[in-house]
Amino acid sequence: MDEKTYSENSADKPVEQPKAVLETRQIQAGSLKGEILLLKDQGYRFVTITCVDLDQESVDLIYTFDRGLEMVHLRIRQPKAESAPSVSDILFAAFLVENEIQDQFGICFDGLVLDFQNRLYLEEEVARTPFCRYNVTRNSK
Amino acid sequence: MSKTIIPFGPQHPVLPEPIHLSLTLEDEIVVEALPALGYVHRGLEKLCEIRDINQMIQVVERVCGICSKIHAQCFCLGLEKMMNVEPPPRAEYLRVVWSELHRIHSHLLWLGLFADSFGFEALFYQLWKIRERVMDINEATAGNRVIISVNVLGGVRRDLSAEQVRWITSQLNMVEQELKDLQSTILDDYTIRSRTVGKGILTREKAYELGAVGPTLRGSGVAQDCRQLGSSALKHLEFQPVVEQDGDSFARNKVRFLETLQSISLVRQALKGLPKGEIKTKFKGSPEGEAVSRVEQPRGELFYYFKANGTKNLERLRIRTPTFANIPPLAAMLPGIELADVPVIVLSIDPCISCTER
Amino acid sequence: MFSKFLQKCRVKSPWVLHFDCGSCNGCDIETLAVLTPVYDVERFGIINMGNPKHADVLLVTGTVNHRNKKVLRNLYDQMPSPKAVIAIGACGLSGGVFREAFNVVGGVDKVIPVNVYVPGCPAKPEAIIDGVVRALELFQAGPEGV
Amino acid sequence: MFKITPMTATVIKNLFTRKSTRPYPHVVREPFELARGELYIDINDCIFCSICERKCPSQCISVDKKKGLWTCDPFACVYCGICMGVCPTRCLHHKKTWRPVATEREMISMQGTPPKAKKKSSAGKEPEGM
Amino acid sequence: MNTIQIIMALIAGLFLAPLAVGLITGLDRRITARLQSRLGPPILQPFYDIGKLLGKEAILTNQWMAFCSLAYLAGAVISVVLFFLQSDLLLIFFVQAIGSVFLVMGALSVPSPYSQAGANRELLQILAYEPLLILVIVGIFLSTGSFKIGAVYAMDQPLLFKMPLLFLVLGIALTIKLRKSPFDISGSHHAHQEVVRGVYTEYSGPYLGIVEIAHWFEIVLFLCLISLFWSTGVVGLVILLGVTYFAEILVDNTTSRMTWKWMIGSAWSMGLVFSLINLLWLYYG
Repeated sequence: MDEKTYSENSADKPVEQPKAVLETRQIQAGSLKGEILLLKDQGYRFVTITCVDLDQESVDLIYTFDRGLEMVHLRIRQPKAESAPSVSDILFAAFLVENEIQDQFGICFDGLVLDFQNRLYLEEEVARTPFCRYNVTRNSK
Repeated sequence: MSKTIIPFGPQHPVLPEPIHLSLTLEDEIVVEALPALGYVHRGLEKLCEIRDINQMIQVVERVCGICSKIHAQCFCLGLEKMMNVEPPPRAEYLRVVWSELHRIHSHLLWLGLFADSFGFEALFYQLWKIRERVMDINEATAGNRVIISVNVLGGVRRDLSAEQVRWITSQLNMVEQELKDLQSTILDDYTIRSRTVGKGILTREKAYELGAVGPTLRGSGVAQDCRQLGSSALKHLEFQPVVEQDGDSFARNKVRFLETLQSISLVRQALKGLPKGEIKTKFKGSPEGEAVSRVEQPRGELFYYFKANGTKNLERLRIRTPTFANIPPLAAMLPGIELADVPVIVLSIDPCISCTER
Repeated sequence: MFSKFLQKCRVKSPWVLHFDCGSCNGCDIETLAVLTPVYDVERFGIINMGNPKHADVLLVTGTVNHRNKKVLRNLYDQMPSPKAVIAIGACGLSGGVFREAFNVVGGVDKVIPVNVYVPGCPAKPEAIIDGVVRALELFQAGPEGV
Repeated sequence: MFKITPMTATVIKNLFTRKSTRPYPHVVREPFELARGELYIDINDCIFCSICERKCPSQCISVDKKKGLWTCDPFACVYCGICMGVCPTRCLHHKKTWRPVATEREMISMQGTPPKAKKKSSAGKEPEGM
Repeated sequence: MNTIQIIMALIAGLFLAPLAVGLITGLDRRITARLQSRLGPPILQPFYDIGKLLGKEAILTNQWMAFCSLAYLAGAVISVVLFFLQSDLLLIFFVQAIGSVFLVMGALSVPSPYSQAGANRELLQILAYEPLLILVIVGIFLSTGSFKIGAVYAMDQPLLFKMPLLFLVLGIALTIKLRKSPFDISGSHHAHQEVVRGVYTEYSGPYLGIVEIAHWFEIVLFLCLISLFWSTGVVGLVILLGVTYFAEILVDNTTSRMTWKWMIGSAWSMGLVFSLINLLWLYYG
């Protein structure tokens, strides 16, 4: 009962489970700002950044943009030891989410326009990059 | 000129929620507003690692009590997309009924709080009185007033009987009538207009660029509403986003008021077209891969990102809530206004801090 | 005689202070709903005060996290006695669904003493009224009761 | 255009119509048929399968199969009704009314008879351990 | 006036008047609740509130606040007593004004930002209604030829007929003093405020009780001023007071709170225009 479904009486017809794929465009950290400016020119606007913990060394940063309800995702692979480029200077709206990632994953963003210094959400006693499963050291600034 | 720093929050009577703004004032004029968050942060995205996907529905419902149903729906839509599960048509219609009911109660709640922010208590009480009818509908059909927990993966948990459908329709007629009685107050009253018109202006370009969503965006003249995507049964229903051009607090107020009436019409349409049949699709297996989903909350566009690895627990869940997106526009609106207008403008984006911080 | 009158006044005029300690809003809006016409707790003389210095009863909703526990403590200390604390909802009682989240202290009573617990998720307005009435019974019992 | 005080009609109407206040707690309204209130268990029917324990989103139920003890922390229960739905013997229910307020922390623990191998005897029920 | 009359006036001013205002306030809350489709608190609620406040623990930020609250009370009480002793209107006016200023001084003595902002606004409120009061008193002088209250009672027809516009002006001042919408700027009974409880924020426990009682005395004074407009008969006086107070409640419930700029602008422009017309009419009429 517990291993497969939640449904109350589990008489089921199994459905094939294909792996869901999110269409993203892998780019290099260096070309990030250029790509964003390009998208901005085309009328795209910023939605959010998603940070996904991958392994000991790196995380994925997925930048999501939107134009008329159609979405574009850019993905960069960010080593944990290095600082990520902040895009808050060209996209002011990104400052909040970058601070959040700083809090939760310990990634540092270079050139944040409004830097909460890892204290956006968390107090001293719990500020231990809680969202990292593989790595719990914080980059000191 | 002397500068004073006034803390707005974290405990403030106008705002039931703890957001903290440090307002730097020069003679009651705000020159700088710095938001400080973290008073509601729970870190519940992290819970996806110890709760399985079915339990997570209950958890994401509690991201925000006011739009709980819609959070759960967004979560379910995303996972259903990942697992190729199609909910039965009746379930899709029922989802629309409950989400629009949630929107009605949320908007009424907000309109009331907004009235309260400029000290119009009688209007606040009147709107919350109307809202109680919607809460009764929620409780009668779903079993709980606020967090109604009707969504499950693949459908809904509760069904509506024909008698309940009739009862809901009659209750909604009353809600609509009572709201229309208040229309001239909300839209034409001199004191309300003088407190809201021209306050907290967000131009169309600024709103679009700063990533405003929901009524904040639509009040600035951008016709973008995730319901246009036609998820659930919305594709079968008649729907046009409500847009106002002025971009001030009054425009946002008007958008929300008109949306309330629109939602009543959507519930009516959905109840009328309610198909017969099952309310849940059965399925097996666990999700794998990545997906995003988004729906329109009362406060704006809600965005979920999922990453799963084929187990019952998600690997990463990320929730971008509408207020999170509306805070940068708010920070841009505040400088240059009077202290007396701060609550009005802060409330005009309909801040939901527990959404923002999760 | 006079102290009896004061006692009665204390029961008849509880001003409440509501503090959201990280709740999901569910309990908050129910707490606000008890002030509105349908439940109208002003019948009992209850007024929602925004100011801890004027409040007699503290209504706390939410999980309590590491940042707002200081605010909670501070608000509690600012209230002149006699005072009562009511914790509302599963989160305020134990942390609810979020008990295991990393930033959650879990329960109001880990920070300040709680007099009445109102269970529910969210607690129904009627239950909140019950809670306030129960707290008033404590006032009735005298300052030692609180 | 704007009007001076359109609210006047509404408030005057309120003055002369019935007030909408429900006089709770003096008059208690009939709860709705499907309302999810306090959780309780028919311990006689419980087979101590622990499904409720595993499915509970709040992890507030614990089942001790050996001792036949079903415990629920009512202060952590979120009244979602999941356990009720998954229970194979339908022995979990929600009352229609909410759980009363309390001044002390308390647990609901119900003592039943754990299922013997194969044979299920009628279990003795003890009052709720308040 | 003989001794018995003076004692009677003192009893009326010191005990009966505040009791009456307490009841009126209770009735006010009840009617307000009904206008909002609610049941509302018991009529005696204001007394319970005061009683509770007096019985609470006294936490003081500084001694100055205690002094200020008492001075505020003294100012209000003396002005009411002077009124009942049928003294000079101008004297009453100045005593009352000094009392109100003490409330502000107490609030200003604390560094709390809400208290400061509330105190600023309270000053602006005083600034808004005091000139109006002066104009009304000048009107009374023009129609009776004296600043003495006794002169009003000596008239054979109600003042209302002579100065209807000045009555409206006094109505504006009353709305400000009662802290009702649209003028509930510096603090209100219901704490739904951008400055929390504004000028009251830092007064707590028994001192808040004292401030509330002082406020009652101020309301007494204003209601007394209104009663001057129908000095010829008790029935007419009660009706006038009832109608005025109900109008206040109605205005409170049908408007939103405005800003202090609007308050000063509207109170002064409306007040000045109305009183000017009325005064000219009195002068040349």
